[in-house]
Amino acid sequence: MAIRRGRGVAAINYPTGMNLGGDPTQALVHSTPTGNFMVTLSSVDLGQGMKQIMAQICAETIGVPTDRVVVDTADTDTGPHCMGTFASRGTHRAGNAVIQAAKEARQVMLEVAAEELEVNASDLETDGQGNILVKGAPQKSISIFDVALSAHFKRGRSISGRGMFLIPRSYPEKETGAMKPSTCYAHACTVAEVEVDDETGEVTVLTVKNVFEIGRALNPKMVEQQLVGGSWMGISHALYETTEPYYPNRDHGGTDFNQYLMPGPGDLAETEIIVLERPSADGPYGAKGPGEMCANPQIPAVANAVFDAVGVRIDTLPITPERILRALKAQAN
Amino acid sequence: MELRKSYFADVRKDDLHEIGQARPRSDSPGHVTGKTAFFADRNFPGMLHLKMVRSPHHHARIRSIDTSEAEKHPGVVKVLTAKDVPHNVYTILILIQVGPEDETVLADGKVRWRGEAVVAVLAETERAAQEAAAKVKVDYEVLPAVFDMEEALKPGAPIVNEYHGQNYYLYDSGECRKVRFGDVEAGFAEADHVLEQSYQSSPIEHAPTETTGCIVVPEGNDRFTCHTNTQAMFFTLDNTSIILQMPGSKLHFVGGTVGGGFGGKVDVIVEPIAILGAKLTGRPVCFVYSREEEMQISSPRAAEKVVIKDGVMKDGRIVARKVTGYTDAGAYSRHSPYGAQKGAGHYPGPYTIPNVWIDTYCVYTNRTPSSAMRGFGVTIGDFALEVQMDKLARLIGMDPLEFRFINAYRDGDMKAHRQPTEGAALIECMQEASRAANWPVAEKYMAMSSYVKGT
Amino acid sequence: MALALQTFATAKDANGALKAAGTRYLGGGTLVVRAANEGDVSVSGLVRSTDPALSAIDVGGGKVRIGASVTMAEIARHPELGALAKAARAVGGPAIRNMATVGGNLFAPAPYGDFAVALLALDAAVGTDDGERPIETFLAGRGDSRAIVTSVSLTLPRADSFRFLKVSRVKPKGVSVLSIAVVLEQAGDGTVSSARIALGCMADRPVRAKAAEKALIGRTLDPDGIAPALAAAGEGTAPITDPIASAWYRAEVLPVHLGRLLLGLA
Amino acid sequence: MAKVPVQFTLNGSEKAEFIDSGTTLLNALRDKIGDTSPKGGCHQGTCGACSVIIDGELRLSCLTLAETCNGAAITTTSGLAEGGVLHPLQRAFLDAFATQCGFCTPGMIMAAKVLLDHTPNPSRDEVVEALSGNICRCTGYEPIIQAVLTAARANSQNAA
Repeated sequence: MAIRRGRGVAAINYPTGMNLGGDPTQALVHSTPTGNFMVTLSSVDLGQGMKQIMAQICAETIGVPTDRVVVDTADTDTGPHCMGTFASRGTHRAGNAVIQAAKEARQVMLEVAAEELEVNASDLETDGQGNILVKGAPQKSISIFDVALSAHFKRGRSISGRGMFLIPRSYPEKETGAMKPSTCYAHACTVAEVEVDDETGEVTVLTVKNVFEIGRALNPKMVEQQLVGGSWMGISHALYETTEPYYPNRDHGGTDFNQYLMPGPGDLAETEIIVLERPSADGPYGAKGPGEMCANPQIPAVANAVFDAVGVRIDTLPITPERILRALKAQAN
Repeated sequence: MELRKSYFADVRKDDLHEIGQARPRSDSPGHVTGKTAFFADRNFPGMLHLKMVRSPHHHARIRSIDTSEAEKHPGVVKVLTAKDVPHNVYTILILIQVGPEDETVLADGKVRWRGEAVVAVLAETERAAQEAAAKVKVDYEVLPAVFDMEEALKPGAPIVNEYHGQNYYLYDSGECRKVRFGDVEAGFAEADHVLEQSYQSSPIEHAPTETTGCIVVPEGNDRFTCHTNTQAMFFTLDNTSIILQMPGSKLHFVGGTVGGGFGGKVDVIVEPIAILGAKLTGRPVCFVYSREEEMQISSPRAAEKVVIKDGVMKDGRIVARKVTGYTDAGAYSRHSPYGAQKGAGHYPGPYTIPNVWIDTYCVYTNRTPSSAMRGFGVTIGDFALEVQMDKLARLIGMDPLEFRFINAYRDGDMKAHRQPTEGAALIECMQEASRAANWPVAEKYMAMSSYVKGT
Repeated sequence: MALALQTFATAKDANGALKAAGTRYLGGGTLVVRAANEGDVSVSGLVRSTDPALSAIDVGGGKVRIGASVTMAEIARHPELGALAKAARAVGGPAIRNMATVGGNLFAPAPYGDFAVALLALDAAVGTDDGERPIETFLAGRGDSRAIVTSVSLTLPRADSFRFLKVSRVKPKGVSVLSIAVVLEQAGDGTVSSARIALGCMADRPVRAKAAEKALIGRTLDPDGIAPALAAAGEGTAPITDPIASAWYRAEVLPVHLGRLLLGLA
Repeated sequence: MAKVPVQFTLNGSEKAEFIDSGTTLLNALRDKIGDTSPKGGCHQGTCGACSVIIDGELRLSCLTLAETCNGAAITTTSGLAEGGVLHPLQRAFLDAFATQCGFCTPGMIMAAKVLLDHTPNPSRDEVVEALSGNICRCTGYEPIIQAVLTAARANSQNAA
């Protein structure tokens, strides 16, 4: 019996948003009479935390703390159109729509504040704490609470805005394939270290070191959630998962969580996550979509590490103990 | 997790108030107290349960369907077949002109995969619906089926789906989406080594802990509220409107609290038939996939085959790359023609290669239709590309990480699909990985930058 | 027919009710309720018994009688059943172990039924109202059995004579690639004087590796000594193919894992 | 359809209902009693989302018939917070960002609570074992394990 160790590397990029664009998302933003802000969308939070991120984006743009923003989403009677939550598009597309809507609302807010303070709107700034200040004369200020009250009951202004974000659809040229698949790309490089039992073909992933470049970590803890969970799923794809274990044979497809294999809490690799931020030109505060690409580089990194350990290439996913054992036996012969 | 702020600091503003802050998630308190309301956490008086009678065959003609015993079963309120669906065509990508309309909501005359929906039973209880479903009699004439993509593409293979007339999707560019850049054959001729390798994957399930489903409530005013865990509200609403030939103004979709999606809840499968059931019975209807259905009936990530042929120089430069990708769509298109063509835009990976040839095919077989999943069109391609990169590096006796630096794309490099590279950061990711993993590379690679070509 | 549960104070009365068509006995629910949830409409009546004897564990004289309703968790934490704890803990996760019963495990189709593999190696006797039968006989005919299993009885092994191994893909709770239970007696010189080996997943139900048992007699537990037994380990088996592993793989790794278990490496 | 009475305490309050015989505890809790904190992720006993505590033991409510719970004391995640104050485990899950979609969370918290009730200072391996019957598809488990370990530390500090 021998436990053999190996390591492998992989580097990838991933497009943000629907391939070839053409996937719009809209947002509406308005203030309540007391200066809280509602973001209205029809985008879907799948658990990745879209509602929280949209609140932070709106708050940053308006210039208020996040807890003064409420996101009302995924109701087709109230929310304007969104293509949907997929293709790493949620943060990028909806985020841009929210920024546009919030900017419009902010402009009205500043205009009302300017009337109250008897200055030009262009001379005003927000402090991020809920106040509007005159640039260079911060003692002259008004709270957003008071501005919203004034807008509603005194000046008859709607502090609101509309946002729409659309990457125009690109149509591939038939013969050359010239096209614009995406406007921005996230990046990653993963190094995986594995142990392979050369008598059983069993693989243990010891460590994965993942470096992700995601444009901007809008909320670092939530980015970490995605990246840690994605890294786990990548390893899972590499070694465990399929609905058709004997593909293309259709038999023996798993129908429950006992048969559909995924790493359990006792199978976790020591996982290191490092994040770089190169803001994208058209991302909301530079953000790209991190949710999908984070599960990709582990797969080839693990495959390459298995080769490094035992000298056999498994070019078919998943890299099961059976495939490794068959390859080892073929190699021995 | 560590944020390495030293990279790209010159192009990033870090003085923001809310962005970049690890604010607590607003939804977590609901999650930890069990108060978050998922679609199924609603209960409506008189709610009916919908169970689907599914094909036991991979490919068969339906000679007849007899629902009479099922309709008489105690507790059964309605039994639906193809003739009950106003526009019995699954229209998923028609709104963005991708199409095609190659699938029915309930099988009409034929089934093309094991598990295809044939008859919907609506009953007072799940048990009654299950019992009645067992009493539906469908007379099938079993037809030859094909499961292997290579077999499916051979002349004389059983035709999976008559809509297409052949077992592949026909793009405007022909049988595949093509990218042609430079002269790939000249590249192979010039190369010191040529390596052609084939990679394969099997279908993968999203396996969200919450299965796909919806609850539809008739509002009494000709409107229907559909509580759903779809990933795309209007996508679903608009498709339902077409299928049911019903103005979209009659439909109200509520969702956005989803127990995991990963791409698996993009197909518009459960909502149209559940709304039809609610319309025809006047009762609330619940249609939620069982775990077995989620695992074997809901669309998986497609199996893919990727063939990569590379020409590489001894000094590490890849001078030609030819990729042929096959996406196993199963019996119907759903999102697969889109996914296969997304692959064409992704190859040859984040590397600058002067001569590239890409063909991506969307192939039909008699299996569960595949569709979108996290990394759609790219995940399996990246597996193939990055294993191939490892093989190439070893072939020329070069460190695999250094080999990638030599070929990594940088700002301004022209990609095969003729877009200049912008915002590249692959090199910096590899530099940081080199440090984090204690995998040293030559100093010249650590000195490289995505910003400017040439160091 | 809707599902209905009938509860009886004695196993005898429950046995009577089980004679009706479409009935099944409800133990911990992990098999029967699951089947009903999954749409198995062939069962419309569930029968159970609250007979205290079914939940009793009686230890004495080196023997134990375990009521059929005793759960895996109860066995795993019982101070006098330490020898069986590892096998009991091999079943499911914590919640399943609080529900899954000894009686139910005897009926669990492969890849389930790891505890029954242990019971087979331990030569347990399976009790019904009709008396006791050797577990091997019981397992061979378990599909035809209508009588409620009331107990299993066995001689408790010395801790060092009983070894158990479950191999799974997912840790710590995955279903079996295979499971192996071994009861060994060694003579003073270290040679094996008796051996009983049971295997899980090497057929649709637990089976003995009789050829391997025979090949161990008189041998020492070292790589050379066990080699003939490993070579014979697969004799008479028909491993299952399922989503976890193929029959080929199970057959290939059986000798590897049996070897590790015998050499104390597992 | 035969109705049978069931009576038990749920999070300390008495519940009595007439239900259809054969109804699972999961369905009884969700559809009859209105406690939707246990989730139906599989109805097979393979995901753990429906986990509840019955008389101090972790059980799967999807495989438990409600009528077998007469007289039992049942705890669900919806009953953990007292007077609006989160249970230490709930607090730890929040602080550790251990929830994403949240569907597995109530079941995870039940499994963790039973562990800490019996083993106030668990090792990592004990936490892993305690959570092993509960599937999470989002987090990769590590944040959940960390949350449980953190809650245990908070417990032992409070006790000290």
